[in-house]
Amino acid sequence: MSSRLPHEGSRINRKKTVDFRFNGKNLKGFDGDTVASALLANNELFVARSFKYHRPRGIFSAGEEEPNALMGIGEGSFFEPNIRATEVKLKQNMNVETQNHWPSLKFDFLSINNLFSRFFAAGFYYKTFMWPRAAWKYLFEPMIRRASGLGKAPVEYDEEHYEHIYHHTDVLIIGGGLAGITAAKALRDRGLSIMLCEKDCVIGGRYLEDCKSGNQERYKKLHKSSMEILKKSQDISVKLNTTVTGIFDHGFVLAYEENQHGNIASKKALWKIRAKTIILCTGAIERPLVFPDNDLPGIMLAMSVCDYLQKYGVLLGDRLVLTTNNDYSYKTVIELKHRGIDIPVVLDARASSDNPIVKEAKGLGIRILFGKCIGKVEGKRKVSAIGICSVNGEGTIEELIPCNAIAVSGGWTPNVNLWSHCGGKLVWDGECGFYKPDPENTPTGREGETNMLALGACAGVFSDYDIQDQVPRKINQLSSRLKIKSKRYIETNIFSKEPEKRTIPTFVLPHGASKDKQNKMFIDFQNDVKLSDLQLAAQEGFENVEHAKRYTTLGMATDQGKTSNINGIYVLSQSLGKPVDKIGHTTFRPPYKPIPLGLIAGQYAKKLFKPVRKTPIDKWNSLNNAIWEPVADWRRAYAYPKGKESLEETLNREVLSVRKNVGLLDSSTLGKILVKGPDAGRFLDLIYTNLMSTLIAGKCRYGIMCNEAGFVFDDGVVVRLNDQTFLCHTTSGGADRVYAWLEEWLQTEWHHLKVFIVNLTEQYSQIAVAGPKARELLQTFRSIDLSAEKLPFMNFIETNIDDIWVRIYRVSFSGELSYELAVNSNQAEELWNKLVKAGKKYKVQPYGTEALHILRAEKGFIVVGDETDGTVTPHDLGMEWIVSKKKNDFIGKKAFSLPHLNSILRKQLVGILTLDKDKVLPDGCHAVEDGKAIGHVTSTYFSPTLKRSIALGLIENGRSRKGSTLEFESSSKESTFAKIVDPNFYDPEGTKHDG
Amino acid sequence: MMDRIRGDIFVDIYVIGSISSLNIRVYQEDKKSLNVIQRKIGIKLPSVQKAIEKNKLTLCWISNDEYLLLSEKKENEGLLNQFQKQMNLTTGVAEYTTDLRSWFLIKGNRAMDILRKGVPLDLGKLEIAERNFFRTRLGEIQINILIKSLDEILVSVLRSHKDYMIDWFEACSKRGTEINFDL
Amino acid sequence: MLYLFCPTCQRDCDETELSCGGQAHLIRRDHASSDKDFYKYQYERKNDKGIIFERWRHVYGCGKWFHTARCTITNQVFGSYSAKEVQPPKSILANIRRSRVDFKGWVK
Amino acid sequence: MKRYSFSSIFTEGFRDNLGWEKAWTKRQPKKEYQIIIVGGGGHGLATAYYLAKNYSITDIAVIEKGWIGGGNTGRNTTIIRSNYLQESSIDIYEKSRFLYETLSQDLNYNIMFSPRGVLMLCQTEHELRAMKRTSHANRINGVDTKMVTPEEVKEIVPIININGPRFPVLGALWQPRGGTARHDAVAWGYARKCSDYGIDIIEQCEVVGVKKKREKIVGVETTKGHIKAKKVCFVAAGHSSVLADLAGFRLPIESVALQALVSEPIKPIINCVVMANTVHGYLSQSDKGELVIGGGADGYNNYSQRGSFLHIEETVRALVETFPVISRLRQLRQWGGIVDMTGDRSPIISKTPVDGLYINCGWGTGGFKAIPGSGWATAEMIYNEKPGKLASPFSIDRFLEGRLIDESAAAAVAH
Repeated sequence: MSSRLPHEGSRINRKKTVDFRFNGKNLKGFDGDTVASALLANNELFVARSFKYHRPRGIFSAGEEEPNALMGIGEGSFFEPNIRATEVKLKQNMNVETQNHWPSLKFDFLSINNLFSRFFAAGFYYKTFMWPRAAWKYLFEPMIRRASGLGKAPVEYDEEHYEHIYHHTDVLIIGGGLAGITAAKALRDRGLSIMLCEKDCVIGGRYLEDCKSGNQERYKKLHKSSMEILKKSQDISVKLNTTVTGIFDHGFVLAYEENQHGNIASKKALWKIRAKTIILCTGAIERPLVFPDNDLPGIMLAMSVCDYLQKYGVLLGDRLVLTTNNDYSYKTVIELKHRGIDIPVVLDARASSDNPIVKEAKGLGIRILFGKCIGKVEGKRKVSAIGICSVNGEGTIEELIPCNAIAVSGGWTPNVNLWSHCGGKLVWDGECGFYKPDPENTPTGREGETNMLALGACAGVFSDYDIQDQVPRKINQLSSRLKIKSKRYIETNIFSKEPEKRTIPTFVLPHGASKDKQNKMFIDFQNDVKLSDLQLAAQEGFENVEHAKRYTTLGMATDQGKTSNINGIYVLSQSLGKPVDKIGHTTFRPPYKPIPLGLIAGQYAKKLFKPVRKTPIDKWNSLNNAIWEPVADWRRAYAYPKGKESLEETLNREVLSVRKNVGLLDSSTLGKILVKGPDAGRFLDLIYTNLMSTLIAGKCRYGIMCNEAGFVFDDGVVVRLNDQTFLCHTTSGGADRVYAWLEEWLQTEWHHLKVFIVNLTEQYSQIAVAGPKARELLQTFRSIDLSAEKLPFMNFIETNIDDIWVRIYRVSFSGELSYELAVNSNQAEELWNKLVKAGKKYKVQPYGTEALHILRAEKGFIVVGDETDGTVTPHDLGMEWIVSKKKNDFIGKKAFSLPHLNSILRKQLVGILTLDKDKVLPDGCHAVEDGKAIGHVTSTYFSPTLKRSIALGLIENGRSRKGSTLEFESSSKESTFAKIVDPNFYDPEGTKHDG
Repeated sequence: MMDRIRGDIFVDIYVIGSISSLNIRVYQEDKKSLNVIQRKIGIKLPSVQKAIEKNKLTLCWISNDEYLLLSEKKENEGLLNQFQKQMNLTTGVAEYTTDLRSWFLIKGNRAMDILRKGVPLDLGKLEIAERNFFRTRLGEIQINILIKSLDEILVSVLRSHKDYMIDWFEACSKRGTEINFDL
Repeated sequence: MLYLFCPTCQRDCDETELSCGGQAHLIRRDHASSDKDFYKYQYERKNDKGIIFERWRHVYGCGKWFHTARCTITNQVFGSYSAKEVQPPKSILANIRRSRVDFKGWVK
Repeated sequence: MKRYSFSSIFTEGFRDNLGWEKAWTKRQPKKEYQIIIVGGGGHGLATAYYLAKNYSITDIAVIEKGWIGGGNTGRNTTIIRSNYLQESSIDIYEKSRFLYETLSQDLNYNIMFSPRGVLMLCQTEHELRAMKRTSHANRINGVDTKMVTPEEVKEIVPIININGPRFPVLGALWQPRGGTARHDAVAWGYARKCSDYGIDIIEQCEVVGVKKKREKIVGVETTKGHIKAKKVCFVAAGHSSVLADLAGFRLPIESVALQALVSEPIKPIINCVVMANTVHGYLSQSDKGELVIGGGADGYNNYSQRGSFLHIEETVRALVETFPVISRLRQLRQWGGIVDMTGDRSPIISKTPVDGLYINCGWGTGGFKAIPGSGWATAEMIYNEKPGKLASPFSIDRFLEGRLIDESAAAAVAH
């Protein structure tokens, strides 16, 4: 039974109790507790069910390596599933729930899986569930899906504050243990910026507890002076509660700041760090030995047992057995023994050890058995006894020892994940039994330089003496390599050189375990990967470590195999009869620790999800009931419904107001790109398919741009402002693309041309005044004469409306008399209001993008993106006239000569009139001939003007089909017949644009 | 009158709106255009990523052939007009871009912090001197940053992004989300 | 996340400030060229596993194009240079040779 | 080959699973083969399989420089669909999807094809119109898809936020028989069956040279020695350019890194596959409970499989906006694949300038769904020494002629 001691606990404040709920029970912990320590203090040992067999599981560690104790924590919009209880600080009224069981943790229906585990070996699902075929979808898969998964997803929307922070630093030190602190001290005062990230809420790492316990005055002094140095050094920035999760190219680092101490706003930040050099001081993680029944609640990593004791004053049990293969873990039993806890036996897999720490343990009267290990564990939902066996046998039990806790230690695994993220290689250390950073194959930075240095336990250096000895030296070497002038750093070693603590690389005990025992040995707790699963993978030829991982799911759980990878690799090597270093290891990938998806999105959620660009007339549009349509990043008014109008009625009204009276369109989003210079004409001749250099100042010309493949890419009206200056209008969605396109050609291909390009899209707003009464409306402002003589079609003038400067283009996208007024954007709203006011007596109506589309479709004008889809040439659109034959060169010209672009089978733009004039063809429906699709509808509307359905379409060899009737298939049951005509339904003679 | 962004925030952010400005394009070897700039504006071209201020006129470096001229004084309007006309007689360009951008002023000793939440540049104190001008991105949008001093920063975005920018500032300047280091 | 030096702004740029324009030093083929040459210009790419020369634009900053030499295996960068260069400058090639002894030089 | 079945599992279970054989035999190369397939991913293995199954050729070596299925086959987001716009695309992807339906039974290996439905969202008017066009094209070409309303979308995927506000869902294209499969199992299942046919699968064997005699292929040089063959086919996705270089020609492809990620496993929240092209993200939930998320490809050439964080960020942001409840779930793992993008984003199944040398590449971000169809069509081409009906639109010549197969009208990013 686990419990809390009356005193002790460096992390907790006993004066402040914290109430929390665990599966509906009200429990108490202390301020500073983690959820795990508080649960242990309340004797909650059994806290989870495993993934596959739903076996009872307990808290196994005290940190991020925790494979078992995953919980759902929080409530409502702060509920989070799958959280490691070992990492979360306990908060007042916190709600903690266990997961992956039904109906309850104690009585879980699916624990029945455990009984059938012999049939559920690795990959069994690849071998069955295949008959009958439909059963996979309707029976087997739904069954598997329901059983799998861990926690439940939140139901409510997330209210957390997430944000991203950029930071640049010369040196990033990852980990604030002894190595990290020493590195920071050694690097200071050299003119470098240094950042130190520590995942814990305090600096010090493992040696912090060492210097707090006992009479280690020298340690305390060192720690105190180090803290002072870190505090006062301007060049060192320390971030606590910040875990580095990924290393990317060119020194880009992601770190997750999870400040759990905040009051109201618990902020979570993703730090995007650029570091020139990275010092890895991430320490090591203890790994377990693999033995039969090793997954029962009550079994915990040895150092974690000690951590709970020292940090939280929590005991895993009062009768604890240690099973180990190394000297380090003796610390745990010594600490426990000092507090009067019963240690019936220590089982050491080694033949002997003469390390002083072992002697110390012996001196305390602890019974130590060398060459022994655990052969079985008794207990149903928690440990009640162990059976001792010899390491070399098949596991015959020699002695049964009652106990209620087991500390296990299989040695330490350097925490090398981050070393591998960006190209660092690892080498196998056969003596210690772990992978460590290969100093010959380091991660590299932008210039190909070594940009990471591993120090301390993550590099396989474990003794405090060695760390304090080596770190300054390595930092000095680094400094000289980085050519940082300044002094060498020297630190007196306060630690004494001790006899080396040793681990013998044993992994699975007993060595000759019978099949029956092997079936109860768990390697990966969370995914329930057993020793026998890995053996099966090897037997079936999944020999490559990646194959074995994927076949058995070893190391693929949320702990990413932090405690299981090395054991798994060992088992694989044994099964294949190959040395471990020939097996290799799977690739470590970011993130080191799982990070919330909301954090990755950062502040860019909800309102900030994506920028919405608003026109200067947006406010008016929004006050006047506009429905919005996103066009690239813009929001444009789609239509302006009035009262109880249906959308159809609105569009009708808007279209007819342009045809009969006058309408106003906010077309501010049109791209406006200024092209200026002595070579501007030449340049535009290369860009557009038609001639632009011949355009006379004061006139407008419609132009089309193609890409090199010969396909239409954008279109718009080009205006020649003066000899040297053109203003090119583009589509709304295409402005940025066209601007980039022009710059690209100018800078990278035709840089000899003297031309400048300025994107003035937002300097000017544009208002279209369209309809037979447009001229009358504008002439109510006395200052302007807009007669056809003064301002002919495709000309422009600059003038004032009242005192507002405007440039008026006589262009028409509706076929009606129409003026487009360019105005400085700051005055656009004012001008719009004037036009609305002046237009009242002409029954002026604002119209939106949909009415605009109907109006242009009635005229057969194309819209890039509707009539074109990136595969359409000007010729396909019936616009041969816009492709200059005179020009030597322009973008797309070569492609027009390619065989396929001249094929007779190309689709050509036509008008389509349904025989039943009320029948509007569905969007995108296809024309069929002999059961084959021969084209499709590109735009289709009910024309309010013509009171009939109209459509444009691209039909194979369409122009030669004019006059014929085609079948359009709109659904599998129904066909519509329509006549192919010229794509110009309204005023084909073009008389209306003069009013 | 400038609107201040309201709310419990850790810097002062003012919505300025428009500042009179011209985008200037000029070839470094074009003596004639350079002459016009020198004669009319009286400011020599700033070096890379710098801005030079004189008489409430600030000339900012955008690229080796592009500059931004800001005028924070009404009296300069006539001068700007003349300059624009003369400049456009050369092969250079001077176009009004007053209406194109929306400006904000960030004030306070944490002014730089707020930008660090969206700008991928190194805005560490050692690197950033006064009168620096940067064009870069903030989140998803392009931004111009004129560092008047460490606690006074002028930024601009496209006018269509104004509301988005305000929302961004509100979200990123909440008190309690200051960028702090521990120890 | 690349960090490339913009020769115009004289500073390093985060990848998010840039856009890549693919293989550098392509020679444009106009209407007078053969279909085959046009195909090569328009579609065929070296796509080397190793050192490549490529185009980038500092789109969120000065707006200028530049070229870089980069290794597609390690992402090591050997320098940036003007987009007006028709072939990689000697200094860049020398820089590459310093760390890649087997580098055969730039091929059209 | 020991047959996999419920009863074999039962029997084996009772004898500690000691009777299972190797899924495929590990072979060393012989001196000569009738056909060599370079690349032991899904496409290469499927090609070998259909050569054996449809044409009874088994004197084949599949050589793989790493481990079977270790390239993009084991790194994708496992989506299977055929709701394409262009006829030639529809033909091959639908053939492929059709073969997937019975692949588990054909291979006697449960590849877990799960036709849970694919939903392609329309979030702008423009996208809606384009998608309607695709749905008509699908129907005419015999692909079972239909347009569904926003309300129906919500019914199919209750966790979706259809109201935007930035990009409200305006409708979706629904392919009920699209879905997912277990990617590794596809490679393993093909490998096992190939091995059973007597085809040699040779892992850890890299091609380092191509042997030609007067522009005719005679064999390949590998790290395990010289292997002769009169017919060779490169099926190496992102590494195709490297092989082409050895054979002395260039390809119209570029290799870029494509990023994907999974979340921690959670109980089922989404049953079908959802693709949102406007916001660049796609999402499904694996049988294990992980959300499988894919996004855009990097814009620059890369062979490092590392790629950038930027696209992960964009994709996740879009999906959090579309499915707000996933905000609290955590990213467990991210990885990159090297994808081979062609000029028109459609694949290449083609003869090459070297006689007897064939190539299958250019699947870009969408190769997994095509594995059976692509293998089928490539086998047909190799056997007949010329592409059949499925493959012929995808020849390299199409770029020369301007005969591009551009799907961009229907799908801006997605596959």
